[in-house]
Amino acid sequence: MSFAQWAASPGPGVGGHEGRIYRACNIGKRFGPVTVLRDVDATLRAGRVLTIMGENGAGKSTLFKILAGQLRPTSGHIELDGQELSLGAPSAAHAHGIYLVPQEPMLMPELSVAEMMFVGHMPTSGRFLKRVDWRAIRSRARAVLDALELDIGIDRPAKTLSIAQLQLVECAKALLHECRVILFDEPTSPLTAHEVETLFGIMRRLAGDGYTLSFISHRTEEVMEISDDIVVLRDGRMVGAAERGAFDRASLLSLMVGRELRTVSRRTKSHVTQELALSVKGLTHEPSFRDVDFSLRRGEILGLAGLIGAGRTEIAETIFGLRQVDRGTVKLGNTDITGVPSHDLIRRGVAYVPEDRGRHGAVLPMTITENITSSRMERVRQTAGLMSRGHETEIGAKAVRDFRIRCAGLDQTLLELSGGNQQKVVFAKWISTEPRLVILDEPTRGVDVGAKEEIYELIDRMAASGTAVVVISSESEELVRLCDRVLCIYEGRIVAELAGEEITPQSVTASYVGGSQARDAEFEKAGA
Amino acid sequence: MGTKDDIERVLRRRGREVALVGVTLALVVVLGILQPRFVHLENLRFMLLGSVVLSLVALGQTFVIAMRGIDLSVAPLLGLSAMVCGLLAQSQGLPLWIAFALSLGIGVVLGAFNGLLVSALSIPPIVVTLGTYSIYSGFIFIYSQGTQVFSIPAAYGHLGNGYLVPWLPIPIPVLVLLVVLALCSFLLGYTRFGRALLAVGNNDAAAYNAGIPVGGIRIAVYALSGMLASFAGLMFLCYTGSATVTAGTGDHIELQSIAVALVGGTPINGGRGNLIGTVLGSLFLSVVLTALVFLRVPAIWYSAGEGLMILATVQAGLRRHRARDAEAVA
Amino acid sequence: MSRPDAIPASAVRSEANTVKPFNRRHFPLDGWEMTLVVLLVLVLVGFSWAAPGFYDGMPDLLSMAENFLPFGFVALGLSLVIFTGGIDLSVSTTASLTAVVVAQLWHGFGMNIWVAAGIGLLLGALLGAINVLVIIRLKIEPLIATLATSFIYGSIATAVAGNAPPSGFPDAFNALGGGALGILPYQLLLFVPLCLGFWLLVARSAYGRKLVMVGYNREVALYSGIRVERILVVAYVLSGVMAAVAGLVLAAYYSAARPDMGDPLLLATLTMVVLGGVSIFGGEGTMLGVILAVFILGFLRQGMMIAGFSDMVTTMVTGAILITSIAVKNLFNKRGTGLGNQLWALLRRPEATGSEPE
Amino acid sequence: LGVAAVTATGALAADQKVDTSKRIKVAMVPKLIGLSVFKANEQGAKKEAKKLNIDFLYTGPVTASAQGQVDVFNSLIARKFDVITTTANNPTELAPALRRAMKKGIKVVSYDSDVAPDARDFFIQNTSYPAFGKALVDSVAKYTGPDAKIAILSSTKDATIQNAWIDALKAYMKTAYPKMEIVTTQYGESSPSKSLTAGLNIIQAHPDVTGIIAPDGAAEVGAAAAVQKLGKTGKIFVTGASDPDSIRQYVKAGIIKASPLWDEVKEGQLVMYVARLAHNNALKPNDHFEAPGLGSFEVKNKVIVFSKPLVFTAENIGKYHF
Ligand SMILES: Nc1ncnc2c1ncn2[C@@H]1O[C@H](COP(=O)(O)OP(=O)(O)OP(=O)(O)O)[C@@H](O)[C@H]1O
Ligand SMILES: Nc1ncnc2c1ncn2[C@@H]1O[C@H](COP(=O)(O)OP(=O)(O)OP(=O)(O)O)[C@@H](O)[C@H]1O
Ligand SMILES: [Mg+2]
Ligand SMILES: [Mg+2]
Repeated sequence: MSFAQWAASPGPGVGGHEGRIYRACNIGKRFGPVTVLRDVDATLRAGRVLTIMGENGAGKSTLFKILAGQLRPTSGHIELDGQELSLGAPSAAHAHGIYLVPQEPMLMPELSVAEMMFVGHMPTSGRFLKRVDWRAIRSRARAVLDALELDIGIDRPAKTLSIAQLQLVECAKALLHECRVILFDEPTSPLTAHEVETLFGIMRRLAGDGYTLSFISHRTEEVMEISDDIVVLRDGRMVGAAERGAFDRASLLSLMVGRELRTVSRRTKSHVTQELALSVKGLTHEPSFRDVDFSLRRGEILGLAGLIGAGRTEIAETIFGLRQVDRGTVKLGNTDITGVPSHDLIRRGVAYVPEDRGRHGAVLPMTITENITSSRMERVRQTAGLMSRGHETEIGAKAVRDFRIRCAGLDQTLLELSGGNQQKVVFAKWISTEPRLVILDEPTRGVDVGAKEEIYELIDRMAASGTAVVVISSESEELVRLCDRVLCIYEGRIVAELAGEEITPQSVTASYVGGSQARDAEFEKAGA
Repeated sequence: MGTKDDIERVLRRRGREVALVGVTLALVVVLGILQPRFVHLENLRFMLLGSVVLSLVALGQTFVIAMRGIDLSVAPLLGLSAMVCGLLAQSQGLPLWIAFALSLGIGVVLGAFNGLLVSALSIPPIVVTLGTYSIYSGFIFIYSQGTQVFSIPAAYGHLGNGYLVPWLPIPIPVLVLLVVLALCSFLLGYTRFGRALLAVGNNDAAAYNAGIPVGGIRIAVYALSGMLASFAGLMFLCYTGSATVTAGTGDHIELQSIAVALVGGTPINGGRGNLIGTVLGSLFLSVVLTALVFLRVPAIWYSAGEGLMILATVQAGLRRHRARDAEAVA
Repeated sequence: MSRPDAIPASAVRSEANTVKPFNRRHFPLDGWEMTLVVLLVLVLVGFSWAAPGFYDGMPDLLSMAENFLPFGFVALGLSLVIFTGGIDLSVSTTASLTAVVVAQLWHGFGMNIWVAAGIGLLLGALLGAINVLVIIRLKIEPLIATLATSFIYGSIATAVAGNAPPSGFPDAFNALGGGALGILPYQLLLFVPLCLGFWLLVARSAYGRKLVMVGYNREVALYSGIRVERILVVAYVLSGVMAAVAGLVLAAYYSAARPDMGDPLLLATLTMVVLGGVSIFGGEGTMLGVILAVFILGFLRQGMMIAGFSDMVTTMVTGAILITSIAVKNLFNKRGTGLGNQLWALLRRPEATGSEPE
Repeated sequence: LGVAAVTATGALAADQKVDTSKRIKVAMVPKLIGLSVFKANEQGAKKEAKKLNIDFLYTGPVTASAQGQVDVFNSLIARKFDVITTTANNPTELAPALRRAMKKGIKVVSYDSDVAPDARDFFIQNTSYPAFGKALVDSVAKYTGPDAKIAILSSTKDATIQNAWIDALKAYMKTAYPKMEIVTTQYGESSPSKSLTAGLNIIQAHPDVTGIIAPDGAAEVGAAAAVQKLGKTGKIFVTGASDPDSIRQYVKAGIIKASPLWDEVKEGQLVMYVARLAHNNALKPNDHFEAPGLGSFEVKNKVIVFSKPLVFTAENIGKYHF
């Protein structure tokens, strides 16, 4: 019984999923001298969703990788239905019906979407010559994507997908296989509220069908919504494990970070000045966006809201000189910077924190310090063309302190850091150039609450010091928390502008969902 | 839906092949007008024949490159197999079918050794095959003791030059190539192994996580490449009727096979493989080189011609490919 | 269980670590370079002891370097290109073409040999520039681009050389290849400062850092405002110039110029760069490692030949050493998670196997 | 007067028995190891070395590169060989290394392909260039007729010895067969496959060619194989410079009617004999000597011509095996 059949069947309750209990028993994991998990005990039950929570670097992904056979525990073991399991490779986990949706989507650039979904598990047909059954692959892929309401062509090369689309395809993959235990590692980070709802709908149906599910997320609302059980990790230890009812938002957060937290709320002070920082007129880059007009003052924080694929990243990249301008102008203060390349913009005080840290943000095999100084090496003191090592280390150390990057040393590579800490390095890399204009693309993607709050405060402080900030975010709460003004982008156009008290999670979501409803209506009209 | 759409789809998906066939034909026609002898059946046949050995090697190379590897050791493998089979045939009259098995065996074993080094010790393929290039070249010397093959039994010559049946004017090596191409195409397009190797070429970590036995696939692909190179060595022996210690290495067939695979539309970063393109690419190369002779271009410029051809076709292919990606997004 | 203060432990921890020496790309004594130093000592001591004739006094040992330093010049330039994740297959024909052009300028046009040599260096830069132009403008992979240009340069070299390529340069020029100042061969006197220059360039200059960054991840470099194309241009042009230097030194060494003179350079230098620890995928590695590898492989070859091994065995052993050394390196790579890595960690920190300290 | 002097000393040398009391180390360095012709030299040299109390070493590079040969020379110098004999990949590149050897008191004898004259003590020339050029032309002219169109398939563009032969054959052709025409010159780079392709291309592109002169081992075989493949046996005739084993089947098939070379085995013997004499300082730049079993030889300006061309034909090829 595969998901494709399930998706094609009229409804839930097809059965065939005898209950599965998957247990991590006293798991410990060490990477060299670093211990990342100690005595973790977690039980995943059939029909229930177990959520793992924890700060960045708490060891959540490591636990999942152990459960999925990608890593071997240093101590402890895992059990499936009371039987001890020894998983030598992911394929062994698959054989036992265990599947992991990874935190970072695994890109197979040259494959088509349909093929990517079946990698490693191609259905075959034929009696003597077992040949790959392309027809089955296409139809089943189509069915699953339809069930997830994903509008992605199955023949598109994977390299043309955005990161959010990839993440959704990764989730869809899980559903194709005959797996009873599915582990979702932060699937919702790149998703919008609407897509999260779709995914949760699917997860609920799966749970209803008796699947055993587990889930990682930093977003407490989501966690409270979907989980049946919750396990909280801190520094590799279990600090809490109970049914959802035993927690509330505040207690979860304090467990995770080990301290009380202010609740996220609308910011109170605005630092907007009269001085114009950025003005964009009629900016167009076909086919991503058209005729974008907006301006930004020093000290102002401007949000860009929108669905995935709305073109916000493209707008940011175009302003930052990474993409061609088809039409329109961009002015920084009073100087025209249309088409000025990024290295020049950096010198003029523009910074862009990209959304995909692995692909664009940081060089993972390089050290923390090297990454931090890479945004402007000129700021490292140089004598006769040689960079001062001492000064560079100073810059790195200061950034590590300021941004509370959790690391064992400045010459650790980013490969050895958790996702959230990597994001902090990327952030530090750009903010430490002390820019006049910052564009932040999903600045808190995969960042835990504690660090999130720190980043918000930092953004606030930047604005207070007169920096103009553009924040692209798919989390409406984040925009509400941060922004003086929010522009809603729909299919490459600004469709709404919200300011001050108008900015509420509801209004932000409504503005771009409204856009999509308008489109649906158009389609209906055209169809009729 | 309609035939027009079908044609469009074929053009889009098989653009590289269509383009290669197009330029090859165009070249043949132009040369045929300038020099009627160029299009004589005889000459066409020899241009085909002349590309068989390179095609076989390049097919193996295509698999390896599609898996995001590279195999430099194909040249000494070709030489080794030609030398071993040739010397045994020359001195002992080794039956052809044993030579056949022997050449495949040599290739599989030594190719798999490459794969083992790549997968088990995680050494980059270019480093492994650079090393085994030297080592396998040494084997040729050790085996041959510096002698060379100058005559082969008639059966070998027939395999390299003859015809299967009198009424079919296609030489046996060309038929052999077609059969190998068909097998390879099936392997790449319609077997789990083929798709898995492409997955490894796209992203080996992801492939591993998806349950693919990456190490095993690697070993198998290098074994396959070794086998094809080694088989090409036997065909080389049968076709030229001779073998010296520098067969393969002296002709830099490792570089040529890479060039031809890339000309055929397989990207150097792997993830895709175009086998028909590879064969057409080596045919194109053969036609270009022959055309240079017919155009009375001095011999020293042949390799420049080869270089320009590579640049031109790879460049043209890139354009097409980018256009296709853009189309897929829209 | 929560600590009263709000300062995360991580901040404190990282502060304590800022004093740690930051030496990854400078002089990584704990890394691969140390292994190479040991290997070099082994080679020198081993052959001096086992192969009579290998050590015949310091002058002889030093002059032995003349036989392989041309590879060293190429290796310096080629490493830059490999650091960017590219490759330059045209180094051999670039060297040959430079040599024959310089020889013809001197022989055919009666130009002063040193002026001609200067033009040769410019030619090397030009050929490198053509390579990088093909790579950047036509967007062709370095492997295939330089393969193609190497064919083209080779043809031109053969054409320029003609039927009887010039030979018998003035002695002053020949000294560049075979002469010595006291016991120090001119080749070595040229090589050492170049090594220093390239080492500083990669390890200490902003350019070097950008080079490594481009090699590891070009997209990130682009998004960090690095002018990737400039970095590439410099790398390929320097590679061309160094190949030209090698061509000149070879011409001086042989006192002759020939269109196939550079042929042996490519595979051997590639081996040196890789053995030096530079990753063929770009980014990783140090110049120091490459320099050490030049001497290791150079002396190894000379030593084996003197010990009476044939060229064939020497070549095979070189291949085997390349594979084994990289295998060993991978097994014990600090960043790997392989078996060797775990063994290594165990050996270095036996206490880590015990119970968790807290 | 000069002639008389030469004969006098020559007679003296011939009378003297070679002093073989001291065991010496002699190396033979071919262009590359792994070619039959050089193996044939080795065969003869080995035999002769035993007689002359010589510690014999056959060693060379794996590919035909000057760099490889120089590495070998350097190691031989370090190992204190007494005599180095070599056939050079090219005349100029090897010279500095050999001069270094001579400075250290090592005698250098080149054979087959010469190095620069000041970089060796003696050179054993296979045959005289004009004689070989004549033999090549005559080997085809008899079958193609005096007004034939001829193609040349050589090894590389700058191969010294091949170029010398080609010059010689052109000169001879001009006088003996003025109507003969050379329509194209191609290069097979001493590679069997490239030579074959080049051979096929010549025949396809130049249908009027009736003779191919291929003065290189691989080239001659390639050209003959091309003729056979295209079914032009009896219409196109091939000659060149190849060892009898390699061309035997084509001689039998009638594609090669005559093909000049020299006796490589005997040449190897002579190389050792000269090496011994050179080490004993028993040979002057202009001299005359008798080598037992090989005949008597003239030394002219340090050059010894080994023999007249030996032309293999269907009749005599059965006698030669190398
Ligand atoms: N391969 C590795 N080698 C060394 N250390 C590692 C490795 N992988 C992870 N770590 C370390 O283990 C710790 C836990 O990492 P993990 O990825 O499990 O965190 P996480 O809870 O998923 O965090 P995030 O929310 O940021 O994704 C981190 O401190 C990280 O630096
Ligand atoms: N590699 C690509 N090449 C061409 N077009 C692309 C590519 N990736 C995305 N697009 C298109 O560009 C548009 C904008 O995509 P993108 O996902 O960057 O928008 P976004 O608003 O930044 O979304 P996100 O919420 O992920 O930040 C979409 O129409 C998308 O299909
Ligand atoms: Mg994680
Ligand atoms: Mg985006």
